[in-house]
Amino acid sequence: MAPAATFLPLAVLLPLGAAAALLMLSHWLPPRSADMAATIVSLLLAVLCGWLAWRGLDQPIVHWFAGWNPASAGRPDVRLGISFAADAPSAAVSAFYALLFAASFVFSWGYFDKVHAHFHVLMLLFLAAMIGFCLTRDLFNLFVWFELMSIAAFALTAYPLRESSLEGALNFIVTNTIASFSMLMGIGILYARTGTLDFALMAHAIAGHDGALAAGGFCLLAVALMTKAAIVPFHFWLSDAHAVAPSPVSVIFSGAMVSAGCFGLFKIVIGIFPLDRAVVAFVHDGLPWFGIVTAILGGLTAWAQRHLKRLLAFSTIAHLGIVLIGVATLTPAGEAGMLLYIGGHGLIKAALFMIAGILLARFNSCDEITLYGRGRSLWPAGLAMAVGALLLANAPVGLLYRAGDVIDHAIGWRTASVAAVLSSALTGGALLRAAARIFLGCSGAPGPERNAPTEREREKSDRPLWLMLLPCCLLLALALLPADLLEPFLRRAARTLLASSNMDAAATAALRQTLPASAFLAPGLAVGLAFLSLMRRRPVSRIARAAARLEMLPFRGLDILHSGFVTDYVVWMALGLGAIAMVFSLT
Amino acid sequence: MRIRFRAAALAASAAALFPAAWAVIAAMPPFGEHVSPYGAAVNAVVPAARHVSNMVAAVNFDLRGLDTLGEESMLLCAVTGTVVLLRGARGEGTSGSAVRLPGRAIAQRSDATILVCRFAATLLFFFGVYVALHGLVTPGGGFQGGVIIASGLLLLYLGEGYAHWRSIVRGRILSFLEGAGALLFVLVGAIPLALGKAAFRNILPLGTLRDLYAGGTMVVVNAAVACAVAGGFTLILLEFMEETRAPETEREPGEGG
Amino acid sequence: MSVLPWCVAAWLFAVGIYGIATSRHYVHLVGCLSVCQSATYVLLLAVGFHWHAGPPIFYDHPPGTPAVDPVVQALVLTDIVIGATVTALLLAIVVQAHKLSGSVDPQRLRPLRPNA
Amino acid sequence: MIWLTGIMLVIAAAAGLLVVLSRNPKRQIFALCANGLVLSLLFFALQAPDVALSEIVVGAVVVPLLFLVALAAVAVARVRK
Repeated sequence: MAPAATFLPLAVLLPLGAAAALLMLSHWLPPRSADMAATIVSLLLAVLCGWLAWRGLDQPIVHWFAGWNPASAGRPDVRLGISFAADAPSAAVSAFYALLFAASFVFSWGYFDKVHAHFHVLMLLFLAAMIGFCLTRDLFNLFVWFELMSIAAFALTAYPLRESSLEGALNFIVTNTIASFSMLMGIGILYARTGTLDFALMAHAIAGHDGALAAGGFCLLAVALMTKAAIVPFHFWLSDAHAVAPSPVSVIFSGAMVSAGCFGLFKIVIGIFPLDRAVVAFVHDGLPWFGIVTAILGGLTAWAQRHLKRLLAFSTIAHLGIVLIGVATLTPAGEAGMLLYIGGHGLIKAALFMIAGILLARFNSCDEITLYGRGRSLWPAGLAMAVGALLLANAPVGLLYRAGDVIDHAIGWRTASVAAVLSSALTGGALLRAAARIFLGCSGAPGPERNAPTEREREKSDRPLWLMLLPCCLLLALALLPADLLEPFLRRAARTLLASSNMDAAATAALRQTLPASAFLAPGLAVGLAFLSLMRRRPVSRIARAAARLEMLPFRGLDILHSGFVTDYVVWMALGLGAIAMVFSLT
Repeated sequence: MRIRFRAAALAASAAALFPAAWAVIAAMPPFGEHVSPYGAAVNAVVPAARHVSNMVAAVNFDLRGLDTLGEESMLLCAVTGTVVLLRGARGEGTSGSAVRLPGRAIAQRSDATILVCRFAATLLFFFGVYVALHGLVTPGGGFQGGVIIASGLLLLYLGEGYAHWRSIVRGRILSFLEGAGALLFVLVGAIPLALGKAAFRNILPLGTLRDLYAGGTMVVVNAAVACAVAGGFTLILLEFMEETRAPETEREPGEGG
Repeated sequence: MSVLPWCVAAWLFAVGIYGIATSRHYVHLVGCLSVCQSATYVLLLAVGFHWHAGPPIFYDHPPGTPAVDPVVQALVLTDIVIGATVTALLLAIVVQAHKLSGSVDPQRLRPLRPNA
Repeated sequence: MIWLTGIMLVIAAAAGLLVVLSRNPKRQIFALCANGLVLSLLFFALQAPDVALSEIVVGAVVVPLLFLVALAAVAVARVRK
C-alpha cells in the first residue's frame, strides 16, 4: 500500500486512541500533560492532513478499511466495506480544523485542570469526529461521525454547569438530535432506493432517474446538515449554544463545527447527487435563497446584541449564509471560494471568540455596555478585535475578502451580493461598535442592543494574558495572509473534485449579474454604522422618541423570534422542512 | 409562542409536507419483497470469508468496524459527559465513596433478599459474559453482553445497599475499563497499519464456523466492546444513582469545570 | 400492507415531534425524542426485511439459506447505542438544570434571559 | 405471519402515541417500558434477534431506569427546596 494510504486512517485513529488513553489514565496523569498531549496530537493531525491534501491534489488517496475493497464483493454493484478518500478539499478542511483545535488547546491551557483531562478527552473525540466526517465516503459512516461530533459538542456546551449553559445545551441537544434522526431517515430512504451506502455507488444508482425517493432522502439529509450549519430557519440553537459554551469551545463551534455542516452538504451533493437533476437544480436555484435570508437575518440580529459572544454567534449565522451561497454555486471557482471562506471566516471568528474569552477571564463579563471603557488596559486585545471586525466587514485584505469576492462572482446574483454586503457591514459594524465601547470608552446611547439578552458570567482567570493573546494573534495573522498563496491550490482541488463527479455543467450556468465592484463598500458601511451608533444621543424630542420606537420594532420582533424555548425551535424546524419541500417542488 | 399557536403551525407544516411524504411513501419499494444487493452480498460472501455465523456481528465488527469504533467513541463521550455534568457539580471530593442523604433511613434488607440478589446478580453477570462470548455465533455480542453485565452490577445494589455497593464498584476502575476497551479497539485498527495492511484488517487465524473462536480479530473487538460497554454503562448508572442522594453543597458559581 | 411500515415510521416521527413541541416537562420531552428515534428503527429494519427469509445468523441454517439484510440491523444497533447515550446526557443536563433553576418546564427554561 | 407483522407494526405506532400522550412523566416511564418491549417484539418479527436483544436490554431496562433515576433526582431536589 502506498505510504499516503497507510497514513490516512491515522487521521481518526490517532485522536481516538489519544482520547481513550487519556480517559484510561486520567486519574494518574501529571497536571498539564493532557494539555500538552492534546496540543501535540492536533498539531500532528494538522500536518498529516495537510500532507494528505497535497498528495491527494490530482488523485484522491483512498483507504478501504479492513481490506474490503470493491473487488472483494465479487460484483460491481456492491461494496462491502467503508472507505476514506482524502481528496484535496476534504483533507485541507480537516487540516484547518486540526489547526483550530491546536490553537484552542493553547488558548485553554490550564483552564480545565480541575477535572481529570475530561475536557481534552471530549475535544479529541470532537476533532476525530470532524476529520472522519470530512474524509469518509460512506453515508452511514458520515452519520456516525456527525453524531459523535454532536455528542461531544453537547457535553462541551454544558461543561461550565451554569444555568444558562445547561439550558443552551438542552436546546442544542434537542434540535440537533432531531436533525440527526432526520438524517437517519434520509439514509434509510436512500438505502431503500439504492441498496448501498457508498457515495460513488449511490451516485451511480441515482443517476438519470429522478424520483421521489432520491428527492425525499436529499431533503431529509439537507435538513440535518442545514441544522448543523445554522441556516434559517434551523439556526435558533446556535445563538443559545455558542453564547453559553466555554469560550475555547465556542472557538471550535463557530470556527469549525458549523462550517462542517456546509462542507458536509457540499460533499453529499457532489458525492451522491451530482447526476440527479432535481437535486442539482434545487441546490443551485433554491439554496441561495436560504443563504440570502440567513445572511440578512443573522446580520440584523447581530447588530442588536450587546453580549459579545451572542453577537459573534449571530455573526456566524450571517456568514454561514454566505458559505451556503458558495456551496450553491457548484462551480470550481465558487467551491474554491467556499473553502477559502470557511478558512478565513473560521480563523477570524476563532480569534474574536478568544478575545471574548479574554474579556470574560479578566472582567467577568463580555457585555459591551457593562464593560464600557474598562478594556483600556487591554489595548492589544482591542487592537486585535478591531482588526478582526474590519476583516469580518470584508476589508480588502486577507483570505476572507478574496473568498467573498470569488463567491460573489461565481454565483453572479445581485440579491446575493446585496445580502453579502449587508451582512458583512452589519456584523463588522456591530463588532466595531462593541470594540469602541469596551476598549476606547466611546459612549453613545445604546440603541436596539439595549434590550438584548445578556448575563454576567465568569471564566477561570489565572492564565497569563500573553498565552491567551498568542493563539488569537497567530490566527489573525493567518487570516491576513495574501489569498494568492492558497487560492490556486483550492481552485485546482475543487476543479479535480467536481470533474470526478461528472456533474451536469449546463445546469449550473451562472447569471453574471454582480454589483459594481467596490472593495470599500462593506467596510465603509460598517465603519459608518458603528460611528452613527456611537454618536447616538438619548432621544429627547417627541419626534426623535417616536423614531427610536419605530426603529426598535423590527429588532423587537427578531428578539421574540429567538425566544430561547426549544419547543418553538422544533416547530420552526418542522416549518423549515415544509419550506424545503415547497422550494424543492418549485425549482 | 402559545401551545395552541404552535400546534397550528405544526399542523400547517404537516399539511404542507403531506403530499411530499406520501409521494415518498408511495415510491418506497414494497415492504418485504426485496433484499438489497449489499445485504445479499454480505450473506453470500462473509460466512466463508470470515468463518462467523452471525452476520450482524460480522458487519459490526469487521465490515463496518469503523462505524462501531465511532459508536464506542460516542459511548466514551457520553460517559465522560455525564461524569463531568453530574460529578462536576458535586465536586470531585465526593466521588470516591458513597454519599448518604441525611434523613433517609437505611432500609434493612432481609437475608433472603441479599442472597437472592447476590445469586441473581452472579447469574446475570455470567449470562452477560455468555451473551458476549457467543456474539459471533448466536444473537448477542459484546454490546448486549456488556449492558447485561452492567445491569447485573446494578442488581447487586438492591441487595447490598448503596454504601457497600459503592465500595465494590469503583468509578476509576470503570473509567479505566471503558478507556481500555476503546483503546484496544483502536489498536486493533492501528496494528495492521504497522504491518502494511489496511486498518482493522484481520491478522489472526480465522477459526472455524460455529465455534466459539471464530472470526479472528473480531473476537478481540468483541471483547473490547464488551469491556467498554460494561464499564461505560455501569459508570453512567452509578453517576445517576449518586445524583439521587447528592448532598446540598455550596457551588462556587461558574468556575469553568 | 406494502406501505404500512413506511406509514408507521412517518407517524412515529410526526407524533414525536408533536410531543416535543407541546411538552411541559423535560423528562417527557426526552421520552418523545425516543419515540422519534423509534421511527428510524422501524424504517431501517423494514427496509431490510424479506417475507421469505430467516434471520441473518447461520447457526441453525447453513450459509446460503435466504436471510434478511444484516447491514440495516447493524445500523440499528449503532442507532440504539446513540439513543441511549443521548438520553443519558440529556437527562443528566435536565437534572442539573433543575437544580439550578428549579424548573423542568421546557417552556420556562431559556438561556440568557432578556434584559428588558 | 403477514398479519402478525402488520399487527405488531400497528401496536408499535400506538405505543409511540401512548408515550407521547402520557404527560405525567411517572406514567410515561411505564409507557416507555411498554414501547421498548413492543419494539423488541416487532424486531423479532422482522427477523432481527440481535437488535431485539439490545432493544430489550437498552430500551426496556436501562433507558427507563435512567428516566426513573432522573425523576427521583428531580424529586429529591424538590423536597429539599
